[in-house]
Amino acid sequence: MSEKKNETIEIEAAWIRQLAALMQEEGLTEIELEKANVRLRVSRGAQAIAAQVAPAAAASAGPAPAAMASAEAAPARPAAEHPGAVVSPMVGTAYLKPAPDAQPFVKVGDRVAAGQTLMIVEAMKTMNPIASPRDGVVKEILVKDAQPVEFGEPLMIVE
Amino acid sequence: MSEKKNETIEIEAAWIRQLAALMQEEGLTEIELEKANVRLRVSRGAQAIAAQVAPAAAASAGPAPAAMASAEAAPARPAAEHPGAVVSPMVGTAYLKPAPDAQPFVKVGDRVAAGQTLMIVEAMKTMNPIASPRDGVVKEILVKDAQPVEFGEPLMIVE
Amino acid sequence: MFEKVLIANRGEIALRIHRACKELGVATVAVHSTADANAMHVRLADESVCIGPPPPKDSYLNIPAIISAAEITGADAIHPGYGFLSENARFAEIVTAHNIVFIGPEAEHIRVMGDKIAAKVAMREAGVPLVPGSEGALASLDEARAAAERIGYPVLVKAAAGGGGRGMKVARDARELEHALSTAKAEAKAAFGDDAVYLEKYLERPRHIEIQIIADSHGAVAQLGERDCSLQRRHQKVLEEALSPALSQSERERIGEIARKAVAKLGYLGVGTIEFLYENGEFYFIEMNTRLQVEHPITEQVTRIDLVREQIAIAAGEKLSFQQKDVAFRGHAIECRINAENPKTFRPSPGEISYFHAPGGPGVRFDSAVYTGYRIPPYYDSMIGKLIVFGDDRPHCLARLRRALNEIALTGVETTVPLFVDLLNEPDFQRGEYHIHWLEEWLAAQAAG
Amino acid sequence: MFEKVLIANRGEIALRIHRACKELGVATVAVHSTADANAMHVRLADESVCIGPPPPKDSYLNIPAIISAAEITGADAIHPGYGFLSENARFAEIVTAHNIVFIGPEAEHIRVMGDKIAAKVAMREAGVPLVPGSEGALASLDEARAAAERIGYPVLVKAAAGGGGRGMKVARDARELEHALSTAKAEAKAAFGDDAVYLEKYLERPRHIEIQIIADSHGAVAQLGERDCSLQRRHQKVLEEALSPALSQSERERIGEIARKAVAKLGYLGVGTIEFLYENGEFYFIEMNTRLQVEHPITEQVTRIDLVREQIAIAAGEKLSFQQKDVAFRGHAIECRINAENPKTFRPSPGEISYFHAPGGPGVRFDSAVYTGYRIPPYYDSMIGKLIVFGDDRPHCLARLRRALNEIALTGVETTVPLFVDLLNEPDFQRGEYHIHWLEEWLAAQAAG
Repeated sequence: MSEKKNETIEIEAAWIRQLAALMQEEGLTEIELEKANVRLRVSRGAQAIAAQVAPAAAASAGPAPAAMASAEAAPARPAAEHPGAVVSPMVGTAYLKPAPDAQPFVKVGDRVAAGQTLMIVEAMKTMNPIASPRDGVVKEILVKDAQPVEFGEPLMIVE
Repeated sequence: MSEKKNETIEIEAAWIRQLAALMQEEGLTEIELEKANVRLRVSRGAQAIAAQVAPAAAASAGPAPAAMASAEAAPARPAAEHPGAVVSPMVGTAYLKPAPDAQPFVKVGDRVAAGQTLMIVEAMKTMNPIASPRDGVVKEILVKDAQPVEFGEPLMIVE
Repeated sequence: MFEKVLIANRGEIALRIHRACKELGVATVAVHSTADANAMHVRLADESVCIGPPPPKDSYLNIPAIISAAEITGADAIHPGYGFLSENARFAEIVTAHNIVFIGPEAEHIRVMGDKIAAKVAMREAGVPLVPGSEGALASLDEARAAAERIGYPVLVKAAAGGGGRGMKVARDARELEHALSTAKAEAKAAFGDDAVYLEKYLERPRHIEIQIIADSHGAVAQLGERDCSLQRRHQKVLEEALSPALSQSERERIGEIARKAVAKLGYLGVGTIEFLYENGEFYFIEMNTRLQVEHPITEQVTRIDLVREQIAIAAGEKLSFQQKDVAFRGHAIECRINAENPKTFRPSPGEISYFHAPGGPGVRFDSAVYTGYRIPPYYDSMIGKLIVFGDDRPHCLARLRRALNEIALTGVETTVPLFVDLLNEPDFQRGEYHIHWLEEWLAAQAAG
Repeated sequence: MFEKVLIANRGEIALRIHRACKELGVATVAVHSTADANAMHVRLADESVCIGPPPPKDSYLNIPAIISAAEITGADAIHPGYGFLSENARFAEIVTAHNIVFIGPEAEHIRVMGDKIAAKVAMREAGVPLVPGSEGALASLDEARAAAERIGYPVLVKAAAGGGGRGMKVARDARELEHALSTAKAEAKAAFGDDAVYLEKYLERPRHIEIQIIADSHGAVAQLGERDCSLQRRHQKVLEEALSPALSQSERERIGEIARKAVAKLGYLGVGTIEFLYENGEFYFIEMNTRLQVEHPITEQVTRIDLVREQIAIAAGEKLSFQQKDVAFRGHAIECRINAENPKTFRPSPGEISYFHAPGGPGVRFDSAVYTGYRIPPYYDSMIGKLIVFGDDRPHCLARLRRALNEIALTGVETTVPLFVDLLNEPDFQRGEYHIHWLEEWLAAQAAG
């Protein structure tokens, strides 16, 4: 039985069909699968994609430090693209409270009005209030108090 | 049995046929499969071409001399893959005639028998007769008399 | 030595600084615009901070953003590279005021050298030769004749209130001077309502020769020989050589010593470059650049001194690792600035580099931040790499340059590689006989067919 | 100089030779197997000829095919590189018989140095120190004692008929000698039916030190200092340094002069390397390689002499471009052989390099024939590149090596880059304290966890 199993690739053929369907659904170009002593790589080539994929692959598979920037940036991206995201207009330090012992400007679940201060980003000793761009509800606060933030970094989701 | 299994590639050939069919069905360009000490890579078109194209493209768009090798090789390829191609078994100089003032061994349209001398490739002062691999008709002569030829270079089409 | 250096720049120079820091065991912070999130120096740096959107004024020239980035990352020094904020005295002051070390000279020296007139005054006082001219306006033809005799012909008559070439006339001898003087005066009167004119030495086909200097905070000053940057297009250097094929050894030593003494007198700190026009054995000061120069690697190749490492060490208070007497020149080096431009029209060609393979082998250095898959952003300059080639002598260097140019594989955008290949076939260039107008004249002739 | 050189090799050395030829203005012919049709040196060469199928015996070792390729392309010289036919005296003779110049020594020298015993005899006659031993078999314990006293302890008792370690015993002092002698004799008798034994100096932890020599056809001979190649795995060099961190200046001069004189006495032509074991201040000849060495670039970096260019020029009958007195060593260079292998198990990892970006910047040279999209054929060795790093001194070189290793981007296959990163963290390596067994011992310790 095990001999016979090793002489046919019926199971693998079924896997390939499934993977191909998954690629289609998810818009992928390549899947590698290693399982039960079988290693499978299924790919649907497109030259353009190959070219785009290359640098990212190089960065992550290359020696350690190269991977960092993209690894750090990756999780931020989805939140930044969220339609309700409020992003930092500058590099600095985010403060959620007007003073260390005060209450936070807002908390998750709060209803806020357009123009209302959500937090402060301090840069070069200047306190820059971050105003809500819209009326809505604070769905998520993405930074901690006193956390350094980059330009364009998502701070909060307000919908 | 296990000895026999290792001496033929019947099982693998069957796998390749199956994988090729799957590629067709699923619109894939490449499948790699590793299983039971066998590693297989089946690929069609796009991906394989992309790999070959990258260096060639770089070469041809780069400064001149880099382009040459691939440019020279390119026209040879289709003829080499022709099922009736007779390729040179060595580097040397091809001679179509047994002597400078003699008639050529064969000409286009001639019917030839397997084993019949089609031409000579001279290497290091040694004359190596090129025998027809099959009975057939000389469809095309791809080299000129006294032309240098590479290993694997198509010399003639005999069908 | 510093713990962590913030690199306030982008492209190949950001990578160059990163490399020097890593070799010194110093951590790096890359700051970048959103357009440069995938840049190589960002990927290689120990930390990176996005400081703003693509326009330079909002990111690489955004002083508060850069200072904030230094503060949140705890960087103890900032290297400004070249361009951007590197010669901004105010930036140097602000950095210092935040208790961060500015890797460069003192703000005061940046300021003086950034002011054309103040720079000339300072340099003259420090014994550096300027373009000779009459002191102030000329009262009479006799005065003009006397001044011209002193300066030496040809001379240029210039309107004191002038600009844009109006009121400027060349006189090649005493006979021409009278006519030039009266014409220039008339033009000046008509154009500026003021007929005051003065005389200056006229340089017809000068070369651009610049001296690399370096000084530490312990009083050591050294000059590292010259670079010949005469091949220019629209005042942009295109190809540089070290040493110059035109200078004699005694000229080299003379101008080097003048530059070294001037820098010592100024009390300057760090690396800098004094630029001269050179004609008929004489040097004339143009300006001083108070920063690392794009073409610094050719000096590194012929002296084997790592300028960026020395620069950082000096800023950290260390002594120069060598003395003037240790500076020896060996071989010949050439740098080609390879731009993403059409090699004939020089139209920029931004876009994605679909394939890149650097030239290699002995004597070849390629300082570049591009890679296969890199997209050249349209917001910044078009330089994609500096090909730096070293040879035992100039002919060997040229042969190696030719083979290295041939090896570069770069597709997806147009590059100026073919320009350099053509240049190598040009007898004038092969003989090293060119001047600051040569390249533009040659390009015009090429274009004319 | 030659018109056209055929390069009878593949990989990085084929590219290295191509580069030297192009810098000399010489046309190149690449010969290649079908597996190497897309190789970089094939793409860059002026002409290329496919000489056979992938197996080396049918292509790169196929003498008639290579001679034919030279004849049909009209090449006037053949460079054999290293490996393959480079030390095949018959090939050198055949090449010469076809009125083509063999770029290497005369066949006779290849033949002598290829024969272990003949090489030792020739070297002893030329004044090169061998591993000292008793002349012939030992008749008695007294004779053994006398020989051991002369040689100095520890000594190795070896079966005259022996091999594979059988009949070999170490004696560390006179007391141990008697027992070692009787045991070795008994083992030799049992294993080979012959109890004849002899003595040799026993080297416990020697270093591998080799001297680069070069000689022209006009009688000039020079030695270019040593390389330390002690870091080996299974007799394969892994990392090389020039100069050796272990030699004193007087030792360096002494062995260099011995090598230079020996080569002069032999009447040798071209480049060559004399390999020694080194222990406690003494050198012992191992063998002479009559060809270019893989690790030649580190000598090029510290001497600034282009060995391949000199080699080709010598074969063309030219004089050495320098004299012994011009040879000066500056700085420190290290070469890492980067293989497509798992860095722990050293299992080869052929396949397609899906992405490649070479390290760059000052002091870094990467001699490699790979590129993005290159498929490493499974038929040849697994070396994919030589990372050669130069620094002002050894610490600087190590710092630069670390940063360069960090910059290499290579995906699709496994490489030994991580091995070198680990090695850089090892105190023994940092101090330069290692010997020919050190790497294998270290790897075993690493594997044991």
